[in-house]
Amino acid sequence: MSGDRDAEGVGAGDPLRVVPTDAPPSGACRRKGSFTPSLTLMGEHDLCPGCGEPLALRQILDSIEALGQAQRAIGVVGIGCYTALTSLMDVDLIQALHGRAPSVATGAKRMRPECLLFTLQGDGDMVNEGLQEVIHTAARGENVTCILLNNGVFGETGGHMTATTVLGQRTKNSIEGRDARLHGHPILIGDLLARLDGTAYVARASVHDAAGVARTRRFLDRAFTSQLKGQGFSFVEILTMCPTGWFIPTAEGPGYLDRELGAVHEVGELKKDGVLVGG
Amino acid sequence: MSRAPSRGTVVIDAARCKGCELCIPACPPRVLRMSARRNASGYLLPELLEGCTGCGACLLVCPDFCFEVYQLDAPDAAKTTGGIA
Amino acid sequence: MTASTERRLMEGSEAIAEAAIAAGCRFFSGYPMTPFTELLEHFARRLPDEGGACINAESELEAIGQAWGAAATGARAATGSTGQGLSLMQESMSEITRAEIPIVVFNMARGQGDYYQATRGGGHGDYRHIVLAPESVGEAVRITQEAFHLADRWRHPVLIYGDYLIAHTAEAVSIEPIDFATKDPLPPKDWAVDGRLGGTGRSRNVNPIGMEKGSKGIDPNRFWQALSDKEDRIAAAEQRWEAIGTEDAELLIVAFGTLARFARAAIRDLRAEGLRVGLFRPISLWPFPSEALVRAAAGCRRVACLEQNAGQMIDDVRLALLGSVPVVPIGGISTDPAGFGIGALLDAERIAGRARDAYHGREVPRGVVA
Amino acid sequence: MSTAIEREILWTGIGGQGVQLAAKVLALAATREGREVMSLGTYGGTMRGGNTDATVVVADGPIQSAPMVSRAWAAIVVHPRFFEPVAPKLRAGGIVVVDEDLLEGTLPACAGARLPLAATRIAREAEAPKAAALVLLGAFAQATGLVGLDALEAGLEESLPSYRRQTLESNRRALQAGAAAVPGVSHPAWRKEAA
Repeated sequence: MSGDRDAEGVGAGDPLRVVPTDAPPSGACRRKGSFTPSLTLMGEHDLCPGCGEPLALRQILDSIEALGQAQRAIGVVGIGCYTALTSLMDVDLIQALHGRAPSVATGAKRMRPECLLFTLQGDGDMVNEGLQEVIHTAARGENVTCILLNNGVFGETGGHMTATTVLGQRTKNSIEGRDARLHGHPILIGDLLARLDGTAYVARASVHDAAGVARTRRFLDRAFTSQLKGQGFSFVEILTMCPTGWFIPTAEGPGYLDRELGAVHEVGELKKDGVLVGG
Repeated sequence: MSRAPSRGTVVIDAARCKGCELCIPACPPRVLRMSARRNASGYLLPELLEGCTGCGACLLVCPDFCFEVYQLDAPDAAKTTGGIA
Repeated sequence: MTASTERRLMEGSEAIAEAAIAAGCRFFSGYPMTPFTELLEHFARRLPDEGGACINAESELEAIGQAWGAAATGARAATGSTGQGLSLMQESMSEITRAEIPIVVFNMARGQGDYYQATRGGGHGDYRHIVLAPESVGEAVRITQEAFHLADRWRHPVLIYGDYLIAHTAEAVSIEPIDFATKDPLPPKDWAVDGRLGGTGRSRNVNPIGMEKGSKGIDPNRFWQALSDKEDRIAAAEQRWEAIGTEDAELLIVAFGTLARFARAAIRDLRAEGLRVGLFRPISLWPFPSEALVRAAAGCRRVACLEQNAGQMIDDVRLALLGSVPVVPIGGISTDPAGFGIGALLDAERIAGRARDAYHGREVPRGVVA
Repeated sequence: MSTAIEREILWTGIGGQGVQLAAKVLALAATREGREVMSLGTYGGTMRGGNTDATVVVADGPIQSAPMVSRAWAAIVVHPRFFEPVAPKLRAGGIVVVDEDLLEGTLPACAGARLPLAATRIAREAEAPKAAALVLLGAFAQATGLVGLDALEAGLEESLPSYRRQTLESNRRALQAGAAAVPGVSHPAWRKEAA
C-alpha cells in the first residue's frame, strides 16, 4: 500500500508541483480515455466507494462497443447491488429474478439468435439461488455469455456469506470466519462449469488492479467472440471488491481481494474453444 | 523524490469522486495522492503531481468513472498549462 | 406437418398445442408432470417445424424464466405445468405480471384445488392476472388462441386453467387460426427488447419495479399504481361467462371448467324431471363475472356452488351475491388414489342428486366425495 | 333440448389387451364419418395388468355428455375383471359385447342385450391373437351400424404409430373377422328409441 495515503499530511507547503485536474490541457494532446464507459447514459451511480462492480461494468460495455455489438446486445440482470447500474446502461435489458437470469437469457436467445446475450449476476444470485440454472444453461451449451461478479458476499444485504465465500472470511453470518465444519466449503463455479461439455469458454478475472482490469477485458472480449462464433456457453467470472461487505477500508479492498478470494478462486482462463486449459 | 516530466495528464470529475483511494496505488508512476480537499459530498479528493504518463490505469480502477486521460503531444506540456495549483 | 384446419380427433393436449401454434406461439418450455406432460410432448414435437423452440427445462423455475425471456423479446411464448409446478412458478408470475410481459401459462391441474392459486396468485406483491377456464377441448382451442391475443392486448400474463380431462379427452376439432386483431387491434410491442436501440439513448429495460434509464431513482409507487389501474380496466373489460336456463331457474348451479360439463349433463336430467335448475359457468375466473352472476341469480331461491375442492370459488360467488341469495356448497374434495383429480364427484348423477337436495332445501352432504 | 342421438360406449379390460387402441380406432372412425366424438381413456396406476377403461361418446349433433358418463348405451367387455362398476351404468335398449372366452363364471347382471362372442378364439383363427379387442369392435360395429367397417379400417391405419405398422394387416383381419361373426345390424345406433 502507498505511503501517500495520509491525505491530511499533504497540501500547501509540498515541494512537488500539483498539476490542475479540473479541465483538459490547453496544449496539443490526444484524449485517451473518457470519464464514463461506452454505452452509458450517465456517469453517476449509488454504489459504495471502492466497489469493484462498476469496474467490471466498464469493461463489459466497452467490450460490447468495441466488438460492434452495441445495437445487438441484450443484457439480463439479476438481483444485487449491480442491479442499480441498469439505469445507466444504454443497452437493452431484461430485469430477471434472483438467480434466474441464465434461463431468461436462454429464452431470449432462442427467439433472437442474432443478438449478443449476456447475463450480469452476483455470486449470491448465480452460485446460491441460481446454481442449477447456470449449470443447466451451460450444460445445454446455450450460446449466451454469463458474467459473474464475485465478491464472496451478499453485498446488498450488508455482507452475508454466499456459496463463494472463502474459508476464514468474516461475514455477518460467519462472524468468526467461514468454517468448513459449520458452513461448508466454497463452490468454485468457474471450475465446475469448465468441466461441462456444453461450455466453450470459461475464464476467471479480477479487478483488483489495472492489469487485472485489462485482463478482465481480454477475457470478456474472448467470451463474447466465442458467442458470436456460435461456440456455445461462455462464462467470465470477475472477482470484485466489496469493502463495505468485507468491513475493511476501501483502500484495502484490492489487496484483500487478491490475497483472500484470489487465492482460492484463481485467476486465469479455464477453457478455450471448448478445450480445458492445461487439461 | 525526483519526477519525470509529464507525458500525459488527467481530468478528475471531483463531484463524482467518493474518495475510495483505489487510484492512488494503481498509478504506476505514483503521481496520484490524496489531498486535503473535499468535494461537496465531503469525500477527500485525489490530486495529480507532475510525471503522469497518461497510461490510464487510474481510469481502469476508478469505480466512479472520475478520470479522463490525455496523452500530451509535447512532453511536459502540462506544466505550461496549469502551473502550480 | 403444419397446423391443420381439417377436423381431426385430438386429445386436448395436442389440440391446445396446435391452437397455440396457430395463434403464433413460437416458444414453449416445461417440465414433465401428469397431466401436463403431453402438452410439453406436443410442443416439443411441433415447435421446431414451425421455426420455434421448445425446451425441456430442468425445473418449473427455469421453464417460466425461459418463457419470460422469450416473451420479453416480443415473441409469443408460453409455459405450463400442473398446480404443483405452478407453485414453483409463482415468484416469476408475480414479477412477469409487474414487468407487464405477455405470456400464456397453462395449468393442466389435478382437479380444482388450485382456484385460489390461479385467481389470488401465490406470488408477492399487488398483482392479478387473467385466468380462463375452458370446459371442453373445443373451447380450449378457442380460449388458447384468445389467451395469446389478450396477453398482447393488455401486456399481461394469461393463465389457462385446465385439468386432467381437458388434457386427455379427445374430441373431433379443427384448429383454424382465429383473427382477433382485426376487431381489436393490438398495440405495437415497442417495449420489447431486440438490442437494436443500444447506444442510442433509447434502449429498453423490461423490469418489474419502474426502473427508468438515465435516472438514478425509481418510482415503484407510480409504476405499480399504473399496473393496478390497468388491472381495473381488465377487470371491467374481460369478464366471460355462460348462463343456461337462468330465466326460470329456482336453483342456479355455479361451476367452472370440465366440472361444469357434468353439471350440464345433470341439469338435463333434472329439467326432464321438471326441476327448474340453471347453470352459471364463469369462463374467466379472474376477472370473476360478478355482475353477470348477480343477474343470473336474481330470481333464484338458492345458488349451489359446485367445485371440486374444499370451497374456494364459493368466496367469489358469495362476494358477488353479497347475501342476496343463499349459497350452498354442493361439491367437495374428490380425487383418485393417484391424485389426478378424477374423483367420484365427476358423475352427473351424483351431482344431480346433490342439486336435487339443494333444490328441495335438504341438507347436502359435506366432506370427501368418494 | 337437443334432438341429437348421443351414444356412450364404455370399454373395460385389463392393461395390455389393446383396449385403448380399440377405443381410439372407434373414435377415429366416427370422426371420419363426420360424427361428433369425445373419448377418454383411464387406467390404474400400472400400465400393464391393472384396469383399463375408456369412454367413447359418438353423436350426430353437439355432445351434451361429460367426458365420463353416468349412463351408457353400450359396453365392450374385453375382460370382465373390472366390469362390476360398469354394469349399473348401462341403459336398457343398449348392447353389451363380451369376450366369452375370458368369462370367469357369470357376468354381473346389467341392462342391455348381451352379444357374446368367442373373441379370443376368433382372433387366434384370424392369426391376430393379440387383437381380441378389435374382434369385439368389428362385431359391435356390425351389430349397431354405429360406424362402417371401412371407416374402422381407416381409423386403424391412422391410429398405429410408425413402429407398430407391421401389425396393421393382422389387426385389420381381426376387425373383419369380428364383423363377419355377427349376422347383421341387431341394435341400430342411429335409430331413436321410443321415449
